Amino acid sequence: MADTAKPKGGGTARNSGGRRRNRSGAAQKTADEQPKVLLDYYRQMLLVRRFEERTAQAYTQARIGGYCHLNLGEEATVVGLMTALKDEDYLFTNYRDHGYAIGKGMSPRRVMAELYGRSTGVSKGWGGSMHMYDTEVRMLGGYGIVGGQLPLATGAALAVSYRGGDEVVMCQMGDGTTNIGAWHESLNIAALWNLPIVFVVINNFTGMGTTVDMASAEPELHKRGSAFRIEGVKVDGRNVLEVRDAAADLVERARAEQRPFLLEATSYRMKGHSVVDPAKYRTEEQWAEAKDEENDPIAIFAKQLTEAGVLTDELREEIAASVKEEVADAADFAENSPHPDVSTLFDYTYATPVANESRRMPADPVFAE
Amino acid sequence: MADTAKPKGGGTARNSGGRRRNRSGAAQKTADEQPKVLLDYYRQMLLVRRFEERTAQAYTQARIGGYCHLNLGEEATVVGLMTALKDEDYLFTNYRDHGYAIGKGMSPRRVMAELYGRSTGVSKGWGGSMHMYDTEVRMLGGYGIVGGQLPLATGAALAVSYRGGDEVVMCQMGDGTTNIGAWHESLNIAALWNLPIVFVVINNFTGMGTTVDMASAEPELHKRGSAFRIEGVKVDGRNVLEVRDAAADLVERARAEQRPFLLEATSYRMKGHSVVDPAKYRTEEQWAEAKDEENDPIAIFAKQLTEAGVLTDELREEIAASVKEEVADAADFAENSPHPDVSTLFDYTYATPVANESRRMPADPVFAE
Amino acid sequence: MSVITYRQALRDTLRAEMLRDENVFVMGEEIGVFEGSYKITEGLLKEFGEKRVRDTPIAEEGFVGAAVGAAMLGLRPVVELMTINFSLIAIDQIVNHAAKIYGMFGGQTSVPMVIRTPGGGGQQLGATHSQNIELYYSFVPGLKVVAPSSPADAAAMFRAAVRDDDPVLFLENLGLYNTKGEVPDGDESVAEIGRAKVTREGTDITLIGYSRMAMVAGQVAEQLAEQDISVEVVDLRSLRPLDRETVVESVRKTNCAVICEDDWLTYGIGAEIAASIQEGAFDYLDAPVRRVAMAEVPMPYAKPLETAALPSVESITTAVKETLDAVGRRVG
Amino acid sequence: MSVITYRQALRDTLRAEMLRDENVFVMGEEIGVFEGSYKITEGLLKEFGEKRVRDTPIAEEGFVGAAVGAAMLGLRPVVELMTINFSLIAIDQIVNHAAKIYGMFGGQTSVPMVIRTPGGGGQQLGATHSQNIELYYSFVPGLKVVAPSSPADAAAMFRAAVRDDDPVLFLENLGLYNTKGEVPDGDESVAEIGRAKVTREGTDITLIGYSRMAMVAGQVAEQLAEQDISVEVVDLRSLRPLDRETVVESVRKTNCAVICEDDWLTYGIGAEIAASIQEGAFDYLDAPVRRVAMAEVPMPYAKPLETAALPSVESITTAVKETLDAVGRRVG
Ligand SMILES: Cc1ncc(C[n+]2csc(CCOP(=O)(O)OP(=O)(O)O)c2C)c(N)n1
Ligand SMILES: Cc1ncc(C[n+]2csc(CCOP(=O)(O)OP(=O)(O)O)c2C)c(N)n1
Ligand SMILES: [Mg+2]
Ligand SMILES: [Mg+2]
Repeated sequence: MADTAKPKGGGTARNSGGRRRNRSGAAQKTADEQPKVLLDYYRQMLLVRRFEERTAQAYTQARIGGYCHLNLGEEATVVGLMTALKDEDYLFTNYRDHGYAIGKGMSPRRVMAELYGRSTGVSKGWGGSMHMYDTEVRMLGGYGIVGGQLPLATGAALAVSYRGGDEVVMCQMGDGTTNIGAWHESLNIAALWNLPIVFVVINNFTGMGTTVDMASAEPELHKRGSAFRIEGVKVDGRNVLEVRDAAADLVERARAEQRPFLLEATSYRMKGHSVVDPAKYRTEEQWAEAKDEENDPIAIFAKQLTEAGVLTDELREEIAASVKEEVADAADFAENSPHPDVSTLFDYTYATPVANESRRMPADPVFAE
Repeated sequence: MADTAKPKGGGTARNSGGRRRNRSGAAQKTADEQPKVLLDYYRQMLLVRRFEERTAQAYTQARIGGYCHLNLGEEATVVGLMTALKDEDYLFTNYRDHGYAIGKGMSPRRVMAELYGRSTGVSKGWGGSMHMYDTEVRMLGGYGIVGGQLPLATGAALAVSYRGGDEVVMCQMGDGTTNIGAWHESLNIAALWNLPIVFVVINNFTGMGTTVDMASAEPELHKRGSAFRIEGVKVDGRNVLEVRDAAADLVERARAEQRPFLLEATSYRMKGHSVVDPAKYRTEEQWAEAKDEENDPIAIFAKQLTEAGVLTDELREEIAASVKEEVADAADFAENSPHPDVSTLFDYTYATPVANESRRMPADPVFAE
Repeated sequence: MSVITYRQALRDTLRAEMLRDENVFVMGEEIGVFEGSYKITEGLLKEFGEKRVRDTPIAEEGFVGAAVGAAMLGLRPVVELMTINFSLIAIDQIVNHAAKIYGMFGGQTSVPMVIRTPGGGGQQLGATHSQNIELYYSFVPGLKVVAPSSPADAAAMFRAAVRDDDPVLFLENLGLYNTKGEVPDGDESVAEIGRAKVTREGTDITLIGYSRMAMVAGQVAEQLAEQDISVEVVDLRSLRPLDRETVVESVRKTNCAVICEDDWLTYGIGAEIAASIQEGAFDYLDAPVRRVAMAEVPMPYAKPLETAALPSVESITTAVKETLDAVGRRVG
Repeated sequence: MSVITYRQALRDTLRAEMLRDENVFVMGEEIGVFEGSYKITEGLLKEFGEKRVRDTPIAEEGFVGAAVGAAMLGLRPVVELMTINFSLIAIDQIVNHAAKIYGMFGGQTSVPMVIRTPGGGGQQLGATHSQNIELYYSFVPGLKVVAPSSPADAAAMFRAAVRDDDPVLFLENLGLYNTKGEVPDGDESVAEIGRAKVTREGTDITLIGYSRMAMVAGQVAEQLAEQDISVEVVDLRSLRPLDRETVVESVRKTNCAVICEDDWLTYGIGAEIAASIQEGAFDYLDAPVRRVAMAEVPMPYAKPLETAALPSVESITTAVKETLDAVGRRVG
């Protein structure tokens, strides 16, 4: 999947659907792209949507524990960003990471298994929802400490630069994260040391319940790069192609120019902060916005594709069915996977074994006989 | 001393000295001020200079211990800033704080006694060089952790605002401090909550040996307020009147408009980072700059005042003698003050006594008989 | 007497303190509009307004430090840190500033503030969100650390914390919020910080805990009573200052002790308790003091692993019985 | 054999490791142009250039975290934190990230990095700059913490730390940098992390220390030898993992022990040592394990107060003699 999704070269539109009314230029743009690519984006977005819906359901059924934050409403952003990266590029995200994990190339099965805490999960069941990680696809982790991933991603970019490598690091975060010290220190270091990294702020207008206006003295978040002479770009996160183009542009510039960039993508969080949050604090207006079809990236893209003649009813059903099956398969896989064995409890404390490591269970005395 | 130093109203120049060649307009400006005020600034600057020289000497004689950072070269900045504050305004600084302590109104005697670690010191000998503090004059501390004073000062401004008070908080720091997370979090909070605070960056072009260019991706430090929509102003820290005017303007705007401002004052650190640092890392050019008479705020001001006819040779000697005496008196006072008694060791751990506080000396058993 | 939850006791007391003293205000992430991650501040924004219920940006160092600064000018901020794990972002302001300002400046300015924050594992929150690091604060002279285990104590100790002129870390626990207990109606009592409490008398063995583990210790004692084992339970309540006397007095009576804690064993809170007992009750001890604590791993997410890593009624019971065996006093 | 300073041993070994492996590089504040606050990195910028000797902004969280990220990609950063006090700014990256990444992601990526940092009081640096908070790191599974007390150990343990695939906090001490000791010429030995060492054999009492206090313990033993008191000195060397066996074995022989440490007593490193001894050598102990540690105050600046607050040869000697008295084995 990951491969066709990469934005390698444009390709000409092969669809014969006539060009319709085109408010934003989106349909025009759509018409210029390869239907195969477009449909793949659509499918990926739908996959994230259905995957997250299934996740919410599994959470309610207590198959999933802990905190659980969904990408519902952010599908265009997720897919747009992920398609802008090459396979060899690295990704760090926050805890709202399921979609990114899949988008970067992890199998939905193993992502769901991680959510279920099974040993077949991408992090062997040690990480859970907030901590998807897979060296293979170079997603170097979802992180639960707000801002924690920023210094790490900066350091990964330092390693790339140290070695003279050609990779770019993408570091995703939320709007609320631009207010924490790690933001400042990381962007400053990245700029000083000319590191190939793109910081991406998903602006869903809110931390948990705290709005951007309440939290950021400069609410135009892409402008905050000014304190480091980092160029910032803002993009409409509801539109997958716009996100992809803006991200690809910055990723390639980071690669070519060896310096950091900042991308802000606005999105609507469709649900509460996490699965358990009813978001009672949302005003009616905010709810209306979040639920508005006009803000639903999948509805938007489906409309574009339909108008461009790329997406037919038939295709839509076909894709829906295949996505449904893939998600069901992932859930089955997770459900039928083994729990990690308690005997593995001490397997991952250290990579290099040393003398006198503690392997004591709670009831054990300190000195075993 | 503190009172006449306050920039309350302009007053007309009473000196009859003719207006001379005037490259920068400084002489003109000087001529418009009250000689008494100007001479007081001059005296204060000289006091800081001689005080710090005495401090260095006492350190070499092992009368002073720990780390010891001097204001040599920054006298115009120190005095300019302090004269911009009202008595009721609050001050927080970093560890390079002796001059500020005196400028805000502490007696040089008690500042020197603090350096000597005597119980007559402003912090009773508990703080030392980096930790001058005096509730009376509302200097709420020099702080040794880089950036540590920023959240505190922000909180003090919050308290002022909470109570609807009329005070302003000034928060001094060095250029290197603009790269730490606390900077970002504090300025953001101050701007969000409309707090009456002026953040002042003393840009002496270097942290310890690390230059501004090596440390700050936006080396024009006053521009870094942009990430918080905080207005920033840059001023030549060699010129006491310019510093005073710029600072007074921002302090009064912070008071009137109830919002934060940022002031950058460039200065030359005449010596190493601390008394023990020979600053071998400085290039010849950097040394030349730091030692250049043209960058020496006292030489500059003396020249201005002389040209304006305010400072005569006679006055100069008179002031020099009186400053010399004041510094000698401070050192005598310190030298003859008692060391804190060991019986006071447990007096300042807690303000509210509670049960089971530890008062154990190192050799004591945990359970006293 | 009313039976209310720990959460309710906290919320009611916080509200009452805000009504009592207008210098008391609350700040933290998501405490206003969101009404608190764990709903301790529910309804307070509506009642007291934005001035006194202040939503902060995600900037723990900044807003904790701002609270310290505000306290220096005489306000009495109550800061909520969403969980103790996030306190690591703010720890410099707590340890190097809040705890130091009174002493470092020769006693000129006190820092009357409270930092409320829950610890607790067992919620499948993973390695970074399941830590019990109260040790970091309990270690520091200049701070006070309290860790109530019951609704009544939560209320009385919260009052004490708010009215104290020093910075107090008030440790809560995710696993305690929904637990219930009796609180005397109209209670206005102010607990004495620095005092442990014997919450259950017994003669065979002393079982020591704090916060949630003090509650669990009570459950263990309850169960063992059915087997005719008489367990004395000591709830430390205050981690700094630490009330060694109460602990040692109990051990002098029972002659043996087990400590249960949900932080890691090595260097954990229990280490000090065990060290203190052997110093204070050396001649009375019939067996080594045992500790039951978390396995020394980054907490795994998967439920079976998490469960295995944490102390439980079962593992504590085992340690108690083995200790009684060791002293030859095993009943049944 | 050469006699060199602890500083020299560190610098030479660091340099040799950089020559050996080009993935090893150093970063930190003022380590390049300034050549290090305590000159451990003297000359390295000139020799290795900016790529491998990287001056950072004052941004401990940022650059420590960047080192973690670089280590995730296989580099082997050696980070200098100017003093351990400033590590509090970076502790979230150390405890919540460096220590967690290997376990939290199921063992996929190790974090091979070293954080070098000195502790130490007694330099009149005041409350915020005189702390010994190695406890904070020693408490955390996923980290390794070593604390050599001699030049030879500094070299051999530094080699071990750099070559280890886990994050290692390498504790130095301001009071050790100028101390001298023998280091075998051309020594390439790699110490085993997790092993304590009996640095002096004795029969009357076990005296335990680490870092600078292990050196001081040696001095105490030396002096007491003149009074015919035979002190066995155990240098812990590794605080995590902790080598309880070596400590306990010694106490089983001497039947009593004193711990000296320059952190605060309550919850300090010595608490775990005492707790472990009473568990592992219960039947061998003739007197309570005593601890000599810093008075529990924010460290005052004034010299007489600072001196009084810190453990010393005298106070340790007192505790040793009182313990020997208690077991009725006092000589002289
Ligand atoms: C350091 C830290 N502080 C607080 C939290 C609790 N927390 C988790 S998510 C969150 C809001 C983050 O908002 P944002 O960055 O906008 O991301 P979003 O959830 O909207 O995607 C908070 C406060 C945390 N995990 N880490
Ligand atoms: C958090 C922290 N990191 C490092 C240090 C060590 N340190 C003390 S002063 C200093 C340089 C500060 O430079 P700047 O802010 O420009 O102030 P200046 O000394 O030039 O006045 C450093 C790195 C510290 N005290 N605190
Ligand atoms: Mg958000
Ligand atoms: Mg500077």
